[in-house]
Amino acid sequence: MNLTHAILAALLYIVAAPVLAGLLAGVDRIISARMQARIGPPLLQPFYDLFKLFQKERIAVNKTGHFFLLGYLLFTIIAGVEFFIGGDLLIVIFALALGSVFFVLGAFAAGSPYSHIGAERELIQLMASEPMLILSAMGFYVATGSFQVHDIWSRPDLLIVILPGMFAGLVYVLTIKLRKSPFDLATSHHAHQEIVKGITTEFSGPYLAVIELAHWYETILLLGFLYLFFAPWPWLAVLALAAVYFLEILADNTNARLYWQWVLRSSWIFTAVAGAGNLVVLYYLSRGGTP
Amino acid sequence: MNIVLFLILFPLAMAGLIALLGGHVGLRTALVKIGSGVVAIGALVLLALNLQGETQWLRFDWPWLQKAVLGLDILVTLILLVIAVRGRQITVTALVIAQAALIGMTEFGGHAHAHVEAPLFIDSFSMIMAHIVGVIGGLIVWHAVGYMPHYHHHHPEVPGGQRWFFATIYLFLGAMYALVFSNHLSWLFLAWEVTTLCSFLLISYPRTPEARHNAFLALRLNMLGGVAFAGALLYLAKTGGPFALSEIIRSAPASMLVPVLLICVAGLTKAAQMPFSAWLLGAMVAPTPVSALLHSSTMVKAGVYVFVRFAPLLQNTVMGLLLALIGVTTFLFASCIAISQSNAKRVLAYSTIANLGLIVTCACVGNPQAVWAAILLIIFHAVAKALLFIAVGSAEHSIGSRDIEDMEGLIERRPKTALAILIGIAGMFLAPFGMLVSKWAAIEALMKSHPILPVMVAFGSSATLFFWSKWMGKILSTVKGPPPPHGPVSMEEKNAMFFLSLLTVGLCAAWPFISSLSIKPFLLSYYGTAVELNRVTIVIMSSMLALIVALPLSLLYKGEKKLRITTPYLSGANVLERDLFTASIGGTKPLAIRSYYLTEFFAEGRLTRMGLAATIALLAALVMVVKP
Amino acid sequence: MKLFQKSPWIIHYDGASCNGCDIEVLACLTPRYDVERFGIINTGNPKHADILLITGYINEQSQPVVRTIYEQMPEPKVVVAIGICATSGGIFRECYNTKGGVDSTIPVDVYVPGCAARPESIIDGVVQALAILERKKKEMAARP
Amino acid sequence: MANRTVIPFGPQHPVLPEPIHLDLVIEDEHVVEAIPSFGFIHRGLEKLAEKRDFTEFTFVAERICGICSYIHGMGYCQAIESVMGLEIPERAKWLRTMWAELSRMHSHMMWLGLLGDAFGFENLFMAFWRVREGLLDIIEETSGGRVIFGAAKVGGIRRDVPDDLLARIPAQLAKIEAEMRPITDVFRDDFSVRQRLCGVGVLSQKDAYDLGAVGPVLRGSGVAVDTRLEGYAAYDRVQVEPIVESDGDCWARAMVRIREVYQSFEILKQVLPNVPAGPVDMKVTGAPNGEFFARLEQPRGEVIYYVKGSGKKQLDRFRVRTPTFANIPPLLKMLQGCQLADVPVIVLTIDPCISCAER
Repeated sequence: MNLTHAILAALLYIVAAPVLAGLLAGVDRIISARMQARIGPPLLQPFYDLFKLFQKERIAVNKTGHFFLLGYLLFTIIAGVEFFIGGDLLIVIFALALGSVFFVLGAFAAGSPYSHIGAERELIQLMASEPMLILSAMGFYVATGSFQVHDIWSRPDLLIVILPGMFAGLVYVLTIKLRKSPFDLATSHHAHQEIVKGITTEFSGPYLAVIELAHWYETILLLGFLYLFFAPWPWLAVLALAAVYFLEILADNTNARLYWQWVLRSSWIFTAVAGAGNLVVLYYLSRGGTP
Repeated sequence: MNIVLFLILFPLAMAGLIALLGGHVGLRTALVKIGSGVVAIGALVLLALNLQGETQWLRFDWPWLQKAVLGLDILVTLILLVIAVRGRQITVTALVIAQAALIGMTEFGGHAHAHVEAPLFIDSFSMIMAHIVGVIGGLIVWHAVGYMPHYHHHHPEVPGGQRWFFATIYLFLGAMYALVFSNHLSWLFLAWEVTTLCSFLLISYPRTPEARHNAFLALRLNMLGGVAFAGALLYLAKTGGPFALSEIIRSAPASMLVPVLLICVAGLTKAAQMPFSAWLLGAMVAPTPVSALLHSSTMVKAGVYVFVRFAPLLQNTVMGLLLALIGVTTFLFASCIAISQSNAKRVLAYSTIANLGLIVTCACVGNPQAVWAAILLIIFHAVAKALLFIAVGSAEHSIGSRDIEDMEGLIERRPKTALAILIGIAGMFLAPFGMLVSKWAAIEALMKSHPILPVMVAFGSSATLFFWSKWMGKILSTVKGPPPPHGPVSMEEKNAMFFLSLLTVGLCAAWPFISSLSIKPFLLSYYGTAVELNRVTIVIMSSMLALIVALPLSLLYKGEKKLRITTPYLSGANVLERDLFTASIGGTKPLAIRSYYLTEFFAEGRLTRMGLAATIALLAALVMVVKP
Repeated sequence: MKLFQKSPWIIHYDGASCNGCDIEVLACLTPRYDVERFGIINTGNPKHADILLITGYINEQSQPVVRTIYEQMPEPKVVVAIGICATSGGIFRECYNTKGGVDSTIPVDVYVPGCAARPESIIDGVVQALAILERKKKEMAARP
Repeated sequence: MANRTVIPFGPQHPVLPEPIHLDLVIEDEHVVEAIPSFGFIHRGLEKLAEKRDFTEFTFVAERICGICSYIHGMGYCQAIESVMGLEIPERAKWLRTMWAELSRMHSHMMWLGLLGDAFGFENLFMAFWRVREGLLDIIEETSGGRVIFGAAKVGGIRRDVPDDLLARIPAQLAKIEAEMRPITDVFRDDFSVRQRLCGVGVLSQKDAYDLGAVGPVLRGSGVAVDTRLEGYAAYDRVQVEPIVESDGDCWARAMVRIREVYQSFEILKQVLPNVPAGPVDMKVTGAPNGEFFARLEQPRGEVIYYVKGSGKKQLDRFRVRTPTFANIPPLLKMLQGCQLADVPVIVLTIDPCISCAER
């Protein structure tokens, strides 16, 4: 990928990702509402919410907390840009983690109990989801011999065929990342939660909007991860992503929120079985069955 | 190449000088300070003299030299024996005697003693190690000058012995230099034993029963390694194998299985790998500079040094894979256990054990990229860990506790110390700082070996994410108003923190240069190939670093004037002061916010037992695989 | 675009009511009334909310809580007093510990009658609040 | 050394529709200590009885709580009627029974929805409240109010229900029951729901008894006590069996309430066809003189009304012992050693009606 292409891809991601994710959030809310026998909000509701939040008064607990949110947004965007210009998958994952750590630090800095508990839970979720993300990069490496998104992208064969475990694992972890039940520990899009709004409790108005925006960028990036499994067949990819997203909404609507122990244990076990299992099988297959 | 000799001998001379003249406080302080400067500058001069990192050999025509080394060996063994007997330590005594017997059989067993033409040498890897020892060690000594008076002020029960303390530290540094420059295995072994002895003396410095116990624990475990090392020497002598490091590395892996394994086991003990990791945790009883020294630039680094040296022999062998599994198991378990710790120094200790595990893993995988990652890990870990220990020591003095929970809001109480800790922590796990760069390289490199290794690294590094982040969060969060800090931070402590912070940040900007200037020549000389860096990655990493450094500037943005500061959300139960809320049964209650330690999920005892069992099983497997 | 009219987020607090209005407020969220059609979300957190719905009158103990919640909401914000108790104290007006309606403690913008207030009238009250929210937004922007 | 977090939980908290406050002491997410605090919605309405005419006070009694409003009104009236020795008409008794059961059903369904919400199952909340609206329609048609019926009256009921309306109700109820089945099955079978409820907040039979638990909390711990067996109103002529679960955990308490909803359907099937013709109220003259305890089964458990009059239009003393109040000590027992995530769930499983408890 040459420089012009890279810059174009980066710009496209920066501009198009929030639009796409906002629409997706709108569809999400409508489908959720329909599942609950409601009409639901208009499709553009997430945008109304976002722009409204930007117009609200700026209030904060202290002068430093929101500075970290800027880091959250910036590094999530950087992770996405690195991904969509075809860069190193591991760097993408680390940049994404860096962004999340900034978010968590912002919540810690507020020094308020609910945001603190939310931050701790967010860290648990990070710990639960991180191995699977790294493992998926490893899976791509074993399958294609490269960590570069560009190389993986341009492979002619369908990766889902040899990496089904990785795909399943990523879908599992996506539930955590999208903050869907049963894994919406740290914060939730719904109102009633034992820790109020958790990690976002102390952030309001424009700061909350920044968090939402960063979350949108993150969503598109994660969907990009899943896209890689179907890269040669774009239509199948779109179909599969739609199915996955629908599945997430369905899970959100048919599950209670679980305990952190359960979230951590299950996602590590799932990662170890589906992800690592897939990896080891591939490893032995590639060596012609001889250990 | 006299600079090499100077580097080894100067600290030894300083040790002698301080031991002789150290009774006078002013004189001693001056001596120690000058010494630390010379040590650090000496290492830098070495760089200036040998910028290309060519391998150079030092030959000596003095026949008595080998006998002198043997004499010193006997002396060290005798001292150890006296310590063991006086301490009524049966195991240690037995180990010392066993080691003496092995050495005796090597030297006097009538074997044709292998002649080593160049007992000392220098290549780009020893230069990197020398810098770590010199610059970081020097800074730690400088810090100790300011720290030790505080330490004695806070611990009046500890008898003053600063004279011997500083002498031992210089002896330690000298031994470390000797270790990284030795080509002759007997010389290396001598230096090895001196570091063991010095670590014992330093750990037992507080003279408390606990310190004594932990010091003997360290001695016991390290003597185990010493015996293994001596066994390797005997084996080599009996089989007529080479005694020169350079020759061993170039020989066929199959012929060297036994001695390499034995020395690697010695390396495991020194690098505090499971199942030998207990001593490093016990070593915390010593004053902070000792911990900083043991954890960053000396001792544990001596352990991983031999692994990196032997990397070509371990590459693609079952032995290498098993040793790598020990390393990665240690990494995973130590990282998980660290989550349950609230004592800052224990967190640091477990993190050291974990990171050394990662280094061992990379070295044992042994392909060029893995070794590249291992060396980067050694560098970044040394800097960041030294900074963390020093900063935590300072924080301990100003808040009177080494518990992480007591560091709440340190950013307001001691902004500079807090910043130093934050930089150190960021250096340990955050992109784009050093350790993360190395971890990234490590995962790429380990993928070329068995996939179970990087998988375990992935799990372990997510655990590190948890405990480092919550620590950072604790420092940043302010719940109560800041209580006044007590005790000033000395000039020397501030200097050391400042320079190490600068180094931590600077090294992440400079790592591509370090890689091409120092590590690449080393890999070329070992493997004939080297690692090529992806330019885009470097650009992205550098821009991330620039952003992190620049982000605080956003605080200057003047639109923030419209910000209304309000109270935190306390379910509406707020009272005017921010840390109080309206409580049940009348009155108010202070808020308390504590981090999660997940002590049931990541129970220290259970995980330690599991780690021990796994690593002991792996060791047993190693013995099965490597039959003499 | 009048964004505040399209995305009003509410928070509900029970000053000292009999529960009747509270469950009717919650009923507004549920399928039959489905206020999310208008973008209304119950946030449960004063820092995220635009509209404060208070049911019940104010007594000694709830007064500081109501004040805190109101103070913690970012501008522009609107208060809707739901039910007759919130308006004037209603049937409990003569109780010994009453402070009166919600307006005894914080400024109220919309009064919703009823005992208990029906979901339809609650929604109507919120809709009236939207215009006020929009006006306050303009005032806020006009302020230096 | 323990790392203990001390935080306020409530009064304003999204999972609590009503203000209650807990000083929570937690370690990681284990609840070490939970100290409750009340009084945020104390109105002192018992004192109001001294200022109001005793017939007029029925309206106040109905507003002790907006959820169990009807039973409060009915209980108060029953107490006054007993003091004054009034025997109310049969039709009024049967209609009272009908409303009492409708009120129990709407309360339980509301509660089931809220519980679903407390453990983060929003869909369940919506589903229960959607079905509950059908019930509220019946209530509105028969009494005129949705949550506060305004139907109680000393000496009978305030307004009669037309017979054709009564005849229509069974069909409506059958529809609601059919809609409820699949939703309650979720409670019974769903994996994540059972994870959150089974074994959580266990209250042993002995503790439940010793600490004076009432209602579904008591029955969920295996004690068969139901005040409806006392036979007030028309309960002496319908089949009522106490519904008992033995586990004593949150799931058992939820099951008790679910089964009670179905039981109420059965009771209504017995009540509706049997409502006799006749007047629905009687003229009340004079004023209460004397004192009386009335015991009724509220959705939340046994409620006790005490009235004392001395021949004046105003009562001397009025007192309610509400079930929530009785269930607080068991609640504290249940909260010991639970998880932070369980706090709202456990608090909800006593079905706290703070308005009742604080009056």
